[in-house]
Amino acid sequence: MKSITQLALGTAVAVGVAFSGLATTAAQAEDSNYVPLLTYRTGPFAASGIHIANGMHDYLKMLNERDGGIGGVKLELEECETGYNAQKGVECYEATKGKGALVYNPYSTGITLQLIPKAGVDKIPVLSMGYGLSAAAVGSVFPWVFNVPDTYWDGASVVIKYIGEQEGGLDNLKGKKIGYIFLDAGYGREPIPLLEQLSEKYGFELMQYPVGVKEMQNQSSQWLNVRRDRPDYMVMWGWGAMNPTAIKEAVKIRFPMDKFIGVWWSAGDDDAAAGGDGAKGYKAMNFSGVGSDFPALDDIKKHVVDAGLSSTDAETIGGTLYNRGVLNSVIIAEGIRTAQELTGKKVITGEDMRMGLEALNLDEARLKELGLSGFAHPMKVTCDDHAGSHPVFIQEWDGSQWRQASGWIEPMTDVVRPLLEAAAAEYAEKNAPWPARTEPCPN
Amino acid sequence: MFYREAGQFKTSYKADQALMPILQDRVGLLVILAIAFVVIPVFANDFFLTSIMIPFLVFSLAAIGLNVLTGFCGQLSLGTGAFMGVGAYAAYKLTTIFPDANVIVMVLLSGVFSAAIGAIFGLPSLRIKGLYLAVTTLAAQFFLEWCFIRIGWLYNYNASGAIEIPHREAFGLVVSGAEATPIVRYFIVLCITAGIAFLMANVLRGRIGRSWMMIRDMDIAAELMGIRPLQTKLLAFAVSSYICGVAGAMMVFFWLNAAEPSSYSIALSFQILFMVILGGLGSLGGAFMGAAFIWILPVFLKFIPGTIGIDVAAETVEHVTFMIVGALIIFFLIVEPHGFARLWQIAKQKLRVWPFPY
Amino acid sequence: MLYDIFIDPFVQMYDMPDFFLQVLWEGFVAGILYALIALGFVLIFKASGVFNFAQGIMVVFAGLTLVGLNENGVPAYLALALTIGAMGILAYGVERVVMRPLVNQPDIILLMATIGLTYFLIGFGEFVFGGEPKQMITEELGLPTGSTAIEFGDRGLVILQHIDIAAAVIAVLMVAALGIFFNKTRIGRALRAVADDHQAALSVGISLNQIWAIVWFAAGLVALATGIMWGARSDVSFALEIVAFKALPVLILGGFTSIPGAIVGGLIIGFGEKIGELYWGGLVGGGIESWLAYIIALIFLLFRPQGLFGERIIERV
Amino acid sequence: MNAFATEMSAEPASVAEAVPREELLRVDNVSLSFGGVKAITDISFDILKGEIRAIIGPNGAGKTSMLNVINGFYHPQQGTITWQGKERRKMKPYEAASQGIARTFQNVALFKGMTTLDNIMSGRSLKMHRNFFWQLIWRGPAEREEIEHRKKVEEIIDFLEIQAIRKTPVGRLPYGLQKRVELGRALAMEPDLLLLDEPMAGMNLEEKEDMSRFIIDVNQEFGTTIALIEHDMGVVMDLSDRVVVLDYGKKIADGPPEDVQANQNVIDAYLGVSH
Repeated sequence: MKSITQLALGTAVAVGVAFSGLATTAAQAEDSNYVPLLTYRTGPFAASGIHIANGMHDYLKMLNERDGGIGGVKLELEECETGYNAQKGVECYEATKGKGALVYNPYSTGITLQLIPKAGVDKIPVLSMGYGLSAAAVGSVFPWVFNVPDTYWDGASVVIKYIGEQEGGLDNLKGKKIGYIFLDAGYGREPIPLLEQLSEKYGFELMQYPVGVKEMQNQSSQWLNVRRDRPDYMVMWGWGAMNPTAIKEAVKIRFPMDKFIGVWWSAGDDDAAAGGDGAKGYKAMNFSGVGSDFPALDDIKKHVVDAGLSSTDAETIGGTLYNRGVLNSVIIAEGIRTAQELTGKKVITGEDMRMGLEALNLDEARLKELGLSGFAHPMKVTCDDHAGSHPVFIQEWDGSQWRQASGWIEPMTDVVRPLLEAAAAEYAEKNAPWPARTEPCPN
Repeated sequence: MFYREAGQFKTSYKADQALMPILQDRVGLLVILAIAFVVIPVFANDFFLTSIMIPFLVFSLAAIGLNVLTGFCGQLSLGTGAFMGVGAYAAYKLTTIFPDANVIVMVLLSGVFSAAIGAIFGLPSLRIKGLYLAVTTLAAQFFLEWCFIRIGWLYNYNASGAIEIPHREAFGLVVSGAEATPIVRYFIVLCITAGIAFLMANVLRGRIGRSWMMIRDMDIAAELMGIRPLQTKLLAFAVSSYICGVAGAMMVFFWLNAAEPSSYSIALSFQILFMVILGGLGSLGGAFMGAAFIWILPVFLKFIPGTIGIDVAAETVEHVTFMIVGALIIFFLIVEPHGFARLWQIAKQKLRVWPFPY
Repeated sequence: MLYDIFIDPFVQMYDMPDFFLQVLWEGFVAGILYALIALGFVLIFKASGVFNFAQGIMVVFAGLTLVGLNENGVPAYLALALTIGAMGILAYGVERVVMRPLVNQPDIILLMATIGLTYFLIGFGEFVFGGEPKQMITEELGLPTGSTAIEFGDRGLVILQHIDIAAAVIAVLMVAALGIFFNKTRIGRALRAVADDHQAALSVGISLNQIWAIVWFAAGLVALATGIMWGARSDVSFALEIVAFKALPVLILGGFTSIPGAIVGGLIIGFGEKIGELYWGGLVGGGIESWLAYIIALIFLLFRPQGLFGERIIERV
Repeated sequence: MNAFATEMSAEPASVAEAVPREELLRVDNVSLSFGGVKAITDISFDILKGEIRAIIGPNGAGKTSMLNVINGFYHPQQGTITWQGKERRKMKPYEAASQGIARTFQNVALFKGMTTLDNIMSGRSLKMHRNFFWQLIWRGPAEREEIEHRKKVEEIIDFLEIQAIRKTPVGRLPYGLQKRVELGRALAMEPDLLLLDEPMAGMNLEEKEDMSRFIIDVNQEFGTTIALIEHDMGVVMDLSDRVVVLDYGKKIADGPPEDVQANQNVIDAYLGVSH
């Protein structure tokens, strides 16, 4: 039995190769703040991921170029490609956490879920801006996770509120049919509990149309079902290649586009453009600025893109998802700045960063200072509320670009908050013994 | 010169049938075990343990599992990922139903469920062979993946749809959940993998291993020699799925900490299949070599440019990794279709006659 | 429960005939596209006995090349010509680098090699054209984009996308062209000779290498057509690759070497999937499309292990 | 053990005549067809305990199909098979094996990925009983069983004089040796009836002589009944006690070699006289 004798030396080869992997851990730079960016520019979600990655990278890079970093300390940026794959995401996390990472932005609800339990142990906060686990908004249970400015549950409540407005009041929702088409993964399933709750409360019928990751580009069955069921409104929680396909299919079955509303992640310019003329009237939520008419974006163009320091195509600056990425980096940068102020240190740690994020207060004045007046609703994080349930607005596709179509709409905090707390308690119970919060509140 | 069995006489069949009849191999194994159990734990950092050693061992075990089925019994399977998933979900359910039971026992027990599922999907193998059988296993892959998504009970109706591994203690140590240290996880994974590899080495050299290889090499002749094809194939499916199931459970319990259905997708099936083919079909040692190659090479490629100071965009590295892995697979298939295991044999042969060419 | 399974779906079909027709049409179009992918497999399998796993990625690769060239300012038709050229180079390269050195290896090794090729092409395609999905240049290629609604008075309407009609027409033309190519040309005859018996073909002076390069090129052209059609329905992106798996059950039904089989198999899977999903899928939460095709093929296999058009296999010792 | 290999042989035919023998297997009116093509039509014959029975006939006469029917690989549409006094119609190949029917194949059907030793050990499969869990542990019962059977296998290896290739994968052996290993594998089953399908096809004279010697030894020393298909008439006439001749799936002659040789039908069949 030759094969068995190989077992020994086979393993030797393996271990030998493996050992050389030890060399891959690099030392941490002394005088910079290290921010790893988990991004994805490949795979089925790249269409959305690329713009986010560009926005995140460019803003922080711009701070380096224009201001020499934050508080006089440069930012060390490193992108790690996750491909929206949880396994690769964890690998990126493990590879970078030892270098003094300040914060992680997984950009995938799946990866976020995996990092949540690790955050408290490794003392590195997770910033899942407008995605991830909704319950993480409860700061007393999840001190290390931040989902400012809104949770998915906030978003779902805004959509229902908006639909109610269109129908002349939430009471008129009774007997209506609202279809919910979503990516059948952690991401798309996250808002369902809230939608079900609201459906019960307002008497509308919720119809679910899951789209598997594998079927993202082949949604004809889902949309045939939509055609049969004839819902009054469609709500979408899509990402990556799912968005343009869904919009195309909706056009195909002649669904009235003004009654089709996407989450803020289904708000990409390419997504809507895929539908051609037929996509006119498609709506999506948003909480980051529309267009490129902001001084900070001009600075990015000047210092980074035109200087050839980025792979960004200048035309995409100002796109919804690009701006979303910028907003994400604004929060990171402000978190670092706040942490520096709180601790008096220039080079900070993950624990400092956590405090910085928890004390984040991005008010109108500060936004103006940053050259981003009107780019986002002023936002504030408290120890108790890591999301803040900030207002969002609805934008509409006019066939060539997005236009703001509503004012700022407040989420239904009264419905959402108790659910969040219940969900957080349930999470802690399921994951018992979940550590009780010991981190002091900086506010 | 140094690798030579001359002078080592076997005076009993027992000695001749030992796992490693040649002294140098036995010494080699001891050295490896010493490295695995002593040197690595002492010197390795967390990254090395968590991102290289633990996945490597998990994948090695999965590759052994697939090798039993494909390499030893000759039944091509593209459903490895799903069978690993069955193990993971079963272990998760077990540990949430019996929170006080030893989680390591639960992980080992979870394989029983995947073995049962594997045997069910192995049933058509009596009538279907080769590529046709691949369709059966693809059906298993996609059907089970669908179950992981649609059957809420499997993931305790978590809103996220993912299984999140709870904190568990055993032998006074935290063994799963975020607080479990890499070293503890490493030891558990190492012991389970080494243990199962050893037990499989036993099975494969005996009657049952032979009956699998008989089916693989010539199923008709095997049947005419008294091998019951269905029982034998089903046993291979069950054993293979058991091992894959345990590997899948270890993957989520001791490595990833949480898993979505997409963690056990067809991509994983292919990854394991690559390991088996490149390592060498029908070779236990090959499973380890294949796993090392397929897992560690991309990790390497990913972090090397940064380490040596070349600034390459993350996605470019990813693309190039795909190209290199793809090209290397073709390259190795051309150079040695029987995998690293055969290359290793050839090297040993050369070593044996060294310094002479023949 | 029994009512939901055995009666209700048929009542629905009767109640909403327009919807049922729409479902059939969608199934038909999906079936055509599956058949096109399967066709690529059949061509290569016939000539070389290789199950070309890379057919799926070739579809993506062809589509990407076309769109990528156009994005970089190449006019659509020139881009199409260049893409055809690229598929030719790919075919030659595959024959030269992969097929020739691996001749006479067991099936599983060849299968693995094409999986390796898949990985390589994914990396290469993303490296050159980027990883994000792209819009198919439907209009630039002169393909129709609109839709026609056929109304049945008050009983509703069926919407036909022009691109889907075009896909059906192109598929028919493609099969016809391949049929003529196989039956009427010298190369086609040589190809059939190779399919029957490699050794015998060699002995009458047919160059295997040349034939293989030609079939890979033909498969590349089929991939291009598939890529354009599928890309026009959704996007050109690497997620399309998953569709290639569907070719396997199609081939099981139709047989690995039969071109008509690929078409019939594709249509069975296309219809079966859509009807199953829309009328029975809801009973178990939907999404059964992802595995229904395999289960159909599996059930089929249990009763007819040789496929729809295959001959009964007699085992010999 | 080597004792019986050294001691070689008188005329086998004389042994056959010496003792009246009981019937081991009888085939009655067996017909087999594949989708309309008749492979075997209404054939009956018997095999007596301890004899060497030859089945001959031109190519395509249905000889191999006949063996396949006997060991359960094909199921005849008509007719019965009586094995050790028990009548049967349908039987799975592994059941035939467990009842003591072993065989070799026209085109060597060894397990190519395994060594000579393992190939012959595979013949012991039916006689080994330690279950999966004992196998996992190996130490103790499983190992003892393995060693016990290894001894038997080593005896066969000695008998067939293939000690030197014990650990060689059979795929690398020359054809003649492969045939010998295949015989060894069948012998390891300690069968009551050994079916040999062209044991000497493609061999040179020397190899044929060796093989003939082994066949006779097996028959005489182990008392194994043998049914063989062979094209070499010389070999058939020398070895066999009785011969059955098939042509186009029908039996055309049956009897001692000398009678068959003189039979006009047989001569016609071999010369290809049209029907």
